[in-house]
Amino acid sequence: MSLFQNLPIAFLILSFITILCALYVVTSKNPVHSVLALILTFFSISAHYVLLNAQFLAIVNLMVYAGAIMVLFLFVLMLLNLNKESEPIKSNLWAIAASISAGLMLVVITASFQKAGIAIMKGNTEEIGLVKNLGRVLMTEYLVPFELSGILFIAAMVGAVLLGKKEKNSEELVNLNNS
Amino acid sequence: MLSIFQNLDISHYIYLSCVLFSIGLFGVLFRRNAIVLLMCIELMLNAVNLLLAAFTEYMGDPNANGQMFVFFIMVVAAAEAAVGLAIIVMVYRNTRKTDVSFLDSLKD
Amino acid sequence: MEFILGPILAAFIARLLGNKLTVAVAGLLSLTGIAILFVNYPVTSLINYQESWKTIQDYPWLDSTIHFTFGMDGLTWILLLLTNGLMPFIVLSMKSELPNRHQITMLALLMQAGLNGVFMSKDGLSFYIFWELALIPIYFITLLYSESGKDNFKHTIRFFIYTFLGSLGMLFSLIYLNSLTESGSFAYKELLKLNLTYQQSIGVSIGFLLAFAVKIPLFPFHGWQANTYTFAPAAGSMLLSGIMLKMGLYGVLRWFLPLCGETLDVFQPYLITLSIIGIIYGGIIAIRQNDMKRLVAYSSLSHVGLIAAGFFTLSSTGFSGGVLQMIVHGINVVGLFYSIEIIQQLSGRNLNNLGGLAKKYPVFAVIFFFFVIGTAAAPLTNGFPGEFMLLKSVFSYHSISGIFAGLTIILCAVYMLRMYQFSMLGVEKGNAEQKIELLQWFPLAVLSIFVIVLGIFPQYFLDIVKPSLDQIMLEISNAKGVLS
Amino acid sequence: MIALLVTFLTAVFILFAGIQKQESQFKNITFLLLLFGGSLALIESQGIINLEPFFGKILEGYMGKEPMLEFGLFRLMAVAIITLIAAFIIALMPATNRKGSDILALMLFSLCGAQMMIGSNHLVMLFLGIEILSIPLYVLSGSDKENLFSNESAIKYFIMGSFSTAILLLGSAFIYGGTGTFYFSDINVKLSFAAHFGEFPILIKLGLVLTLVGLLFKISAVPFHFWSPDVYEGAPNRVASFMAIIVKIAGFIALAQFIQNFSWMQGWYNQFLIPISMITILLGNIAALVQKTVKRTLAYSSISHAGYLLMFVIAPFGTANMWIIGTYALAYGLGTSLLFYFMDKYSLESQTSETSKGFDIFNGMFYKNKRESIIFTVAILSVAGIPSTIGFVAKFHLFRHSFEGSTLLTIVALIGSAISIAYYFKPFKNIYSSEFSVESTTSNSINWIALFMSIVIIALGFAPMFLTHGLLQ
Amino acid sequence: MNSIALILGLPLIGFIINGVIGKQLPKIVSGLLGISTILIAFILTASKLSQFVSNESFSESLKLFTFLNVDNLVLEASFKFDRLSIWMTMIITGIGTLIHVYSMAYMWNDEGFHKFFSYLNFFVFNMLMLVLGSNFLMLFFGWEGVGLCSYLLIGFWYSRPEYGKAARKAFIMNRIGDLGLLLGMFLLIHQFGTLDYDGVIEGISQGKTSAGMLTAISMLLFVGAMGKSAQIPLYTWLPDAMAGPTPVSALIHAATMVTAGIYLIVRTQVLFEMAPFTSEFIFWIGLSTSILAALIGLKQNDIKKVLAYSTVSQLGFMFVALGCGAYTTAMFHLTTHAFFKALLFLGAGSVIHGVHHEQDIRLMGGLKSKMPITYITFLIGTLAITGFPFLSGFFSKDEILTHVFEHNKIGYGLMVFSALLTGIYMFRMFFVTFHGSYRNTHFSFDKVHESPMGMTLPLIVLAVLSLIGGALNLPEYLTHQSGILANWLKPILTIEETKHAISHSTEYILIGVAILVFVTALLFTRSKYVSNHHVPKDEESTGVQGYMENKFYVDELYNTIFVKPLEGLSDILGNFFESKVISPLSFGINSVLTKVGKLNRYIQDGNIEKYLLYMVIGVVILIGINLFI
Repeated sequence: MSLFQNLPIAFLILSFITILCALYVVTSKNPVHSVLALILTFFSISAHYVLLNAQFLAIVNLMVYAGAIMVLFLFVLMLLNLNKESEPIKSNLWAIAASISAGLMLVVITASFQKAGIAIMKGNTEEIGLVKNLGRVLMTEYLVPFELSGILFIAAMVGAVLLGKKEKNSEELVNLNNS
Repeated sequence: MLSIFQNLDISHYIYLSCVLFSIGLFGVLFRRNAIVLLMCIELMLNAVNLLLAAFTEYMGDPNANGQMFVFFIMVVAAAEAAVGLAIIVMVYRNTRKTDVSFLDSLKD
Repeated sequence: MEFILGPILAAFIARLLGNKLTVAVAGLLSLTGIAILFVNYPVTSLINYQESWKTIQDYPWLDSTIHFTFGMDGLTWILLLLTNGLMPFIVLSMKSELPNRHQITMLALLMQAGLNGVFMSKDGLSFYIFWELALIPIYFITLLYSESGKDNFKHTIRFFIYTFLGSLGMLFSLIYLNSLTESGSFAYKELLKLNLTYQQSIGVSIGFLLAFAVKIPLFPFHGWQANTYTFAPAAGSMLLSGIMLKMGLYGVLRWFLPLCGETLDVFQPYLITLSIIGIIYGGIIAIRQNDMKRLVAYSSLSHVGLIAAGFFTLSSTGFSGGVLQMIVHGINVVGLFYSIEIIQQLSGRNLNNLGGLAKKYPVFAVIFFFFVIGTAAAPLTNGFPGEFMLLKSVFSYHSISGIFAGLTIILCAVYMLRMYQFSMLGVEKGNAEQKIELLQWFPLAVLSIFVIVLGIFPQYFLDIVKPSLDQIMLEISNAKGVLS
Repeated sequence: MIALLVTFLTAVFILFAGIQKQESQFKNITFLLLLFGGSLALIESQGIINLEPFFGKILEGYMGKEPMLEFGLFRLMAVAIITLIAAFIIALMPATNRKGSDILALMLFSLCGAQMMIGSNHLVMLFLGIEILSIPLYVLSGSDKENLFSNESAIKYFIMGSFSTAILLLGSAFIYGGTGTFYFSDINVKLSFAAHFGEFPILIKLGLVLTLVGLLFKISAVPFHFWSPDVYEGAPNRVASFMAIIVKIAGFIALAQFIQNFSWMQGWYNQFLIPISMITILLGNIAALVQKTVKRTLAYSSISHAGYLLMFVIAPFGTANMWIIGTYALAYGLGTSLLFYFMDKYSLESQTSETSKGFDIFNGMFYKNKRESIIFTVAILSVAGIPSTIGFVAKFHLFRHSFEGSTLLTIVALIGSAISIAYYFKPFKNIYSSEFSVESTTSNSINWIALFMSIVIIALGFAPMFLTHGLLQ
Repeated sequence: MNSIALILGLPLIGFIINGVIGKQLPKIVSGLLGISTILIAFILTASKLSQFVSNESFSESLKLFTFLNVDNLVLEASFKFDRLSIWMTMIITGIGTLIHVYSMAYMWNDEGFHKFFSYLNFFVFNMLMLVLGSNFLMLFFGWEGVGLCSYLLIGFWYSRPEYGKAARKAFIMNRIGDLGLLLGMFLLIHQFGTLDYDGVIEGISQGKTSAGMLTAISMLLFVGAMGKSAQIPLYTWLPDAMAGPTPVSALIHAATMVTAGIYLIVRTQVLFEMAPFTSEFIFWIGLSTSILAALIGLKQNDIKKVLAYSTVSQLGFMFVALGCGAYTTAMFHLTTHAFFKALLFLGAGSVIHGVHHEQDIRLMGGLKSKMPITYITFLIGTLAITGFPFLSGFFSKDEILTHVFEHNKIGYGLMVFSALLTGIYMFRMFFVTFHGSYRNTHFSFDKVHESPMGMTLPLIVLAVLSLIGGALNLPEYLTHQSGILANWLKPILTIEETKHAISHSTEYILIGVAILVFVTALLFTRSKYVSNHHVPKDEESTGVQGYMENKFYVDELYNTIFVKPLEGLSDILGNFFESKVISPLSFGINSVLTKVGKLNRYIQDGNIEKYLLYMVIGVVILIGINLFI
């Protein structure tokens, strides 16, 4: 068990949970279960962030992903009445094809790291993930993308409204839900 | 707090991220429900996020470029999720389905 | 530049003035063009030419190295004369009642601009551009006014793609040559200076040959020809066969042979073989055609094959004969198509339904006979001297080839006389009542005069082109010397 | 930057001003404002004026680094071209009585994204630009809400787009892992440093490949082209036009800017970019041959153009040759937007008949409206690359340029051009066929903007020295 | 003004005036114009004769302009009078004048009168160019030109399709020969760098070429002669050419044009002297042609066809003479043949005119009472051709036979046989036409009339010439010196005519044989056709005779082995090869591409999941390329 002696036990456990939950996300037939598993995955990833000295990121991840995005997903699922095992099972052929493709991707990518060399520039690793440092970088070096991401949000907002708003002659959303 | 990389190699995180990414990829290929597809894509994005955070920590990047990128990915993911869900809802309104495999009327 | 902008301007004027005056515009333009030719570039100066290909105009075009450069020498001069001289006749071939006459005229004039440019261009890229420019109007002429009804799009698009693909081969070669020059220029002189290696020369040759073989057309590349000629309106057929074919031959003479001289020895036997196959093939097929236009199309294939064969012998006899025959073929084939158009207006052009027209139209029959025997290369008509020189050059190159090429004089007599007999002689069929318009006589008369004049005094024309042909010979031998 | 600002402000202005007004009222204002922005960028790109100091505070780099968003002269020119073409696309859009100008605004937001992509020097900026470009387009392609085709195209575009984004991000992460930076130039420095010692970190290689995949998806190169025919077909016509032109040009210029830093690695990336380029040209052209609807034909034609565009980067090129890309972008933009315009116009006019999508929408166009048919013909000739149009100038540069990189690719591209004639000229059958001659309903109404564009096409084709000696140098 | 220019120019002027404004001119003016141009040319030529008589090496030349000047080859449009060409010119213009006069009467009622005269003038112009040209190119011009005129005149009555066909056949067969001549000219250029007769002769004398090359050149020139002079295998056009008006047959297809081949060989005799193989070849070709044509002539019933085959046969005689190297003799026979064959044709024309355009001799008979002048002149012609002693044909034919005897004994036997056949078919025709009883039921005998003065006058002149023509070259055994013609041609014949190696006694025996042959033929035919009143009938044709009557099926043979396959090939190429090979070769790529394009449907099938899968596979391949290659 020399492999595990070098690994922190926390990393092992978290990775295990992450992968397990992720697998459940893609295999669960009930979309709601998928969402819940995904939230769990996000939680475990947040834990990873903590391990990686990215404390602020861990919090934001929980707030944005687990808190906001996933709730949105859940809400839509409920809205559309998809909280049952509605999805027809794909043929085995698809499963095989998908596994092979994903597996190949995995193999090819991981295979390439046998000779990976990575640049290292040692800084003070303990403080980089703190909000103080991040805020400084965001407001100096990343100011332009930060401001321009405003365009993204306004565009996304307008877009969501455009798609979601009721046209005069369109069918009622409520009526659909009743069916 | 000490860096986790004192007794762990970066490649472990790379492998973990790649596995997560591939699981997401598998989900994208395997699932037919548009919402679940979207979730799988979110999973892929998160794998990337994890990788970026790990790289930042491993390299000790004082500007935390990787982590900054993660923020932007989150921003975009949120926007994407909003728009994507709006599209799915719209499609559901018209077809009462969220199953992408039925959407094949556009073809050669 | 006047030969480029003039026709373009005239095209728009013709379009504006409408149906009635369109002939006047074309005629005036041609007269102006010919006048400019004779005044600015007098024949005596061409005969005593010392310079290889004098630059007369030079305009920067794309960047500092790529120019629109125009040159003038005997060869260019005589082809410009042909182009500008034939144009009014082509326009006149359309009856005044034809509603679209001004449109066709406009396109024909635009094409004239392109053709003039092709013959004058001293820069590879402008040569290519004018080459294509000449193709566009003729495409629209054949598309808009063709007779094949539903299939016309199919025929014309085939014609266009086929020739366009060939042209792209030329573009490839030009770019290839361009990439080898130090200055990145397309100028004729710069390209001539290049010393190609064997492989380079092969590549360049194939590109050029693709363009020229399709345009000429050489034997297996003639697929577009018959249908296009047959279904194009008369003006289109005349433009195609009278002038446009000459583009390919001119390209061979001016561009292909000097620029790819290094490997000519490799290609020469194959090219001559293909040309000769074309001569016999076209001749044999023409024997049994009943559509007069199709017959002339195949005869054109045969004749042009002979010209090409003469060029490929790389002898000055072949060059002189070929150039003379280019002019002569232009005159004869325009005359033939012109006559066929008149015959068609009288009573259709299917030989099975024709006959005895000579009885009602004796003068027309005589003039038509001029074109027939001119094409069949009877002595004292214009077809003879060129064909004599061409056959001689092929025979000197290889006697068996010469014998096969010589079969053309038999085959040509067979199908030309058959056409003449079935249409003009024999029992009167059909009841043509129409009169031939006064204006329609004019081209017939002028062209038939040239049938005789060129047949008796070919040397005066050869004197004009001799300096340029000698220069081309010199360049070829220079290029050949590189590898040996 | 000024163009970006103008575009954004215009978008916000019409978004709020147009809440209750009809869209058509804002079309001309938008057109003029974009024209203004584009012209400013154009003037700036000529070095006549320099507006950058006004934005210096925002754009300047941090701690001696180059700015993330930078508009050098070439990029300004590219921005100008893309803005002007967008202006023309918008001006050519049919006027609708739809209330609210949100679609127009979304287009402008998307244009902002395109401008950002062009100006980006940094992977975060590039990523953000791509997303700002894409997200409005996801919405726009579904903006015809009741139309199932439009819905389908939106969802297809969205899923595939986000999927490719994920791949691009993975690539970015790898690049970061290998070099510790997101700046294009820094990546290059690190890479050349590593290469100097004879190693080429596989991580970066992988990162570059995956990032390129993301960009290749945007310009719809094979095998990442699957979205474009379906999405173009399903999306409303004007959106399809916008996508086909703006996304492609922006995506390609971003790709070129990105890859330009690594031109010393050409031998490496050419080994997959050349085959991709060849396959894209061939597949695009061959598949376009058999399409029955005009829009799909145009979609495949735009795929083939992606292949042509890729030819620019396979040969060594520096900023000196960047203007060639500008020429091509201009030619492609002018020609294709006109094609889409006529497709849109005539499919609307013939909507009464059953088949309002096939080539028969153009039946008898020559006899209905002679002038328009001539403009259309000019546009077709330009896109097909026939001399005396700007399309030829662009293609000539392309062939000449790519010849230094790969002769085989040039030959394939030439063959592709020849094949493309077969479908570009297909409408001529309908336009000029005398079967459809109608004398009664002739009209000579003409869109002045289309006329202007066709004149530009011809003028620049005849006198390209105006481009080479003036605008683009 | 140079007399050559006048001699050449007058017919040309006549042609142009008659051709352009002939329709506006009265017929008499038009006809007289045609006659006078030739007549003046004749007189001019005759006046030149004296200079030749006084000066043995006299020659006169005319250089008009340079026709072509390429690659060190200078081809001048130049003409030359020498003893050979002036001899030919005399024949052409002399007989031409007579035939013009005859035509004026013969064609008076034809609507194409002026056209006919312009064609005739043009023919004379071309024929003069042929014989006067000082190089091969001018000869070729004339050569092709007379072919063209022949085409025009055979097809003169163009509304009859079969006439047009005959005209085309003549032109095309001539063209086949022309090709040979042309190729021979190319070889000459190749060998000697010139086409001038003088240059070529000089080149040969300098030994510029090999024997093999000389054989090749002479063979190719002979191919040209074969076509023009209707020798095997290119003789079939001449009988068909009788479709033209009869004066044309007399002028072109008997007296002048068809002898161009003999002229060519005599002109280039240096070449042929040096090529013994070709001479031998010519000998046998001439011999077999003479026999074959004579055999066919035996069974022909069309009066003009008989004469046509007779012409072919007589031309064969001339070639036999050429093959023996007896050039003077060939020229002699050419001359006498021109007299009596023109006479016979014109006589036949007169008969046809008299019996209202009936040409079948079976429908004639007993015409001697109605057409006395024609009868007598025709008799003279017949006697001349069959070799009645001391008429022109007797001397020339006898001379040929003597040369053949010397050359080849078997050949002599065959020639005698051929001469016998000549006698038989000529007398057969003569007796059936003029003796016996009139047999045509459609055209009453009363209406048969003698031809007008304009037609009979030339007949009489020619009859006189046929009678005394022999005096032009009386044999040595009679006068003990060489004949006029032999003396005349001596300066230009570079090689001495071989002296007769046979004794006078042998010659007398040969004359005896010739007379015997004549008498045999006369008696045989007289007994058959006059005494027994035999009339040839259709059903007689069985066995060999059937073959003879059907011309040995040569036309059919040519049709089967040349024409039909060519037409079939044309159909195959035009209908099958073009559409099944060339078209797919050129445009097949189109359908292939369309098929490939349709395959894309299986990929682009609208299913987004598949798209995603393909994309992933694409990514995997890209990374794979990257990693492993």
